Amino acid sequence: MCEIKVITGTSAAAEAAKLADVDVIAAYPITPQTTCVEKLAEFVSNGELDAEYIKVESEHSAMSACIGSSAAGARTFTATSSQGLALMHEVLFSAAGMRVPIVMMNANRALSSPINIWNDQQDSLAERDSGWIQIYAEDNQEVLDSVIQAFKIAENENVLLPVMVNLDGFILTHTVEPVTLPKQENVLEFIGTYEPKHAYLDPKKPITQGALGDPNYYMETKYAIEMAMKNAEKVIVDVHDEFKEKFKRGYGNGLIECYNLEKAETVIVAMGSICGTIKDVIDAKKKEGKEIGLLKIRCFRPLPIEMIKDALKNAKNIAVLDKSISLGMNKGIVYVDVVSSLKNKKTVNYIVGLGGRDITFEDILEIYTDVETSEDGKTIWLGLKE
Amino acid sequence: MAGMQFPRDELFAPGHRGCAGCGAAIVARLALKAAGKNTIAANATGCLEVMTTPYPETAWRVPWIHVGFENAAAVASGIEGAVAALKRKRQKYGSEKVNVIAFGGDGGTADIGFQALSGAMERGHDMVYIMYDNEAYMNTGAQRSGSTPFMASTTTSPAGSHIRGENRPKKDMPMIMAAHGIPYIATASISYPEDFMNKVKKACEIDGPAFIQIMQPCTTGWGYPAENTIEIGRLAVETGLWPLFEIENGEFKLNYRPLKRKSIDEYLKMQKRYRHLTPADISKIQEAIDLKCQEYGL
Amino acid sequence: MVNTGTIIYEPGSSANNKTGSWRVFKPILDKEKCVMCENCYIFCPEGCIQEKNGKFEIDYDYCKGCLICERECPVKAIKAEREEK
Amino acid sequence: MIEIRFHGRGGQGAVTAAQILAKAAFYDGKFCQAFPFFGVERRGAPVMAFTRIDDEKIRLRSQIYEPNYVVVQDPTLMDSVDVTSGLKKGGKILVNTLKNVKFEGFEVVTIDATGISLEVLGVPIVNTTLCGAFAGVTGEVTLESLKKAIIETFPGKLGPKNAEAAEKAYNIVKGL
Repeated sequence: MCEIKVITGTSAAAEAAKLADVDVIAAYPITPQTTCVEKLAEFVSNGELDAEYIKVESEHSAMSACIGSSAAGARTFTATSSQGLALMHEVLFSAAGMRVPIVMMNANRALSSPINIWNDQQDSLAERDSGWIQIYAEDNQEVLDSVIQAFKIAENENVLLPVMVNLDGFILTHTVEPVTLPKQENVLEFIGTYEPKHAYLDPKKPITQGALGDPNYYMETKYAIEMAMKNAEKVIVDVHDEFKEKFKRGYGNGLIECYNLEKAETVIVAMGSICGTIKDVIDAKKKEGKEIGLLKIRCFRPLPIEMIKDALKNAKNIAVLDKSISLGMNKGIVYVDVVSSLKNKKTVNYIVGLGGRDITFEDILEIYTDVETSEDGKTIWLGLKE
Repeated sequence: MAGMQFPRDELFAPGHRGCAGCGAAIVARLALKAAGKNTIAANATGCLEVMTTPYPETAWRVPWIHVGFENAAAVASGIEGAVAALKRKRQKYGSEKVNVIAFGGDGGTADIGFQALSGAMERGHDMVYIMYDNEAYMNTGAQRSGSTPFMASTTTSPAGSHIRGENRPKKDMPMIMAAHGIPYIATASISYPEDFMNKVKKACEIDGPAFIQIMQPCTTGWGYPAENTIEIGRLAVETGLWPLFEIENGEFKLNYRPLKRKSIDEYLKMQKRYRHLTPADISKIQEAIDLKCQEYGL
Repeated sequence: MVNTGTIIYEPGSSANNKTGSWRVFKPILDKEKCVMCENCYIFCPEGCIQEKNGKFEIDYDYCKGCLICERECPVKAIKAEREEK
Repeated sequence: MIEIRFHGRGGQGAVTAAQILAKAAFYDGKFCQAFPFFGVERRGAPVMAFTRIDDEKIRLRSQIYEPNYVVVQDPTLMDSVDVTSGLKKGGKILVNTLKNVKFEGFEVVTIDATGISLEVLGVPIVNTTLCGAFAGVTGEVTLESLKKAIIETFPGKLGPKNAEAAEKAYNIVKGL
């Protein structure tokens, strides 16, 4: 039987890495990710997880060590947040380019300055072009399930890209709630073992990884990642289906989740934990006889543009919530990406929750009302103080 | 050296794009001869990396990886961890010891890679870190590094009418590594291949981290004709500028003592980077060497 | 298309790149004079001086003509000649 | 949905108390959520922690502004913190104090949790004791589940000891 534990989001990520029987962990603590790496240290220390735990001196080295480890054929996990992810920036691109299937938990947190430990999604969205697959979780169960799925997605031969599983800092990382933990044998049966065929630093079969790619080859390497991203779209759906079949839980189709979109003309597009509050608002309005909807983007990279277009085909008023801001453009990053593919739709961008500003039930109600009368293309910083 | 039969295995292939007379190529070739084929190499960005692996060509006949400029030690940490885990958990990598060797230039080691190096050494990974020291950023045209010696002219410490080239002494990496309490530290020179190769072998055999800093003259960056690469390296040792020693479990041991230390004049005069020096400058450098040699008992 | 991850699977494939064309001066080894001290062998940055049938030979496919071998030969068994092509 | 707010000082275990209540509710077959006030408070500073309990899966992710219950771990907090802020009409406040405390419009229950903790645990750490009192006063979680949650939270002998303190407080407020 499965076990249900009341645990935090960071614990859920750590439990998932343990269930996946990772071989190597290289990580550096940072708020609000810390409890994840502490939990993993506890697992290794107690002998519950047989892994090499490299306690690196920075996030840059964490990711560098993960690349070395994954390139050598080990199933590799790390976790970070905000400034730490930013410090990794350079090597995130290396990991994707070298096609090492690292799985990383990222606790979404605002970036300095001013220094701020609270939640928004600027950190991971700023890394959207790095070649990492990005999944955003709504609750702690989804964190656990996504990390498990991430290994299977990353290690798929047609993908071979690193995966970042994002959860909102504090809102999920520090909140306990019931999480169902599957049995390890079932998880390992689901993921399979990692037998790298493309890369393995074996002295018996010496290969060179991380070569210089001159102008004759560089573009092709980037195109290959784009093709892998395309493949990932299908693989993510397949892995999600298989997971759902085996563990009886699912999140939309794995890429997006449509909540009451069929009859709704007014729709919010959002990612992460705020989707929970939005669903509560939708249900409350339904009781009053009003149909509104949510399009939850679970997978931001690859971004399933066609699915999003199709899901929003009936929508008339589209509010895109962003816990990020592309400064100098006055638009959130999700908005820019989603809207670039929508034609003849009224879209309004709501910048919300930056640096941990709380988003309440009433805030969401207000957005649903506001978007119906707001003009197309407007950006509204919700609750901005004078 | 007579009678020495150097191993004939070539794990570093010809055809690489190093300059004619390249010292870095000699470092890599000798290191691999000493370490043997059961070796994984991690290389920092730099001359050695660029010249040996322009896709789809590689000069390496051992598994080799490059990720970035500042992280060879961290990448090697990950590899060492992976080999340990995979040996233990998944019966991979066989029963023989796998040597993990990181190569970094002076920039990738003493400057931008310093933090990752310090972390890797302090954590006690079983790896060998080889710093091939050509005393400036040679891959990008000779900009000064923390390892650039006093008064050397580089493109970012040019000798001008106000400043006499690099105004700070060379960073003392072996002593910094010694302060990490690692089991093995050594200096070496490409002009003393037997000494260097013995040190690489010893470093591979020792459990835990080992650090070798090998002086590697650079024909392009130092400004001398290619055929002088070995001669200049030899002079650095014969003058006491670059003493050969090892620190094994805290025990300092000098490996080579010239019968009579040569004066630094000839060494300096052979290189363009020092051509601005006046006799007064040269005496200053000589004084600094004499002081240092006193410390080392040379 | 490039290999996934730009990985090079052929060890030592740089040997496909014949660097002998870089040469201006050509070292000529007098095998009679050679005392097999191994100096030229071990100092060659290209590893292009190899022992064959008990004697060293220079592989001109790769020799870049740096002349370290000439300089380091204790018995002057190696002479430099202008490359004429 | 039931929402509970804990007021304590950094280091007094308010967050643990909120989590224990959540776990207890879970053992009662309910859904739960517990989280700290997202801040950087250090030992001694006033802190808050929250618990949500519901019969259905809890999806709401905002902080708690209008709790049904408030638990005050340290009476000295009431000088500087408005502990009734947002408390729902008719809501209950459980205060650890020897004094008679009154708040207009709210039901106040006082208990000498410090005394009970000192007696049973030998230290003035009141979070589990107050959880017991909370169960007794509100009936939102059962004593059985609460004890289970406490024993699971504290390793070794500390578990049963804390469960005992909780039970004692439970019985006192129940008048047993």
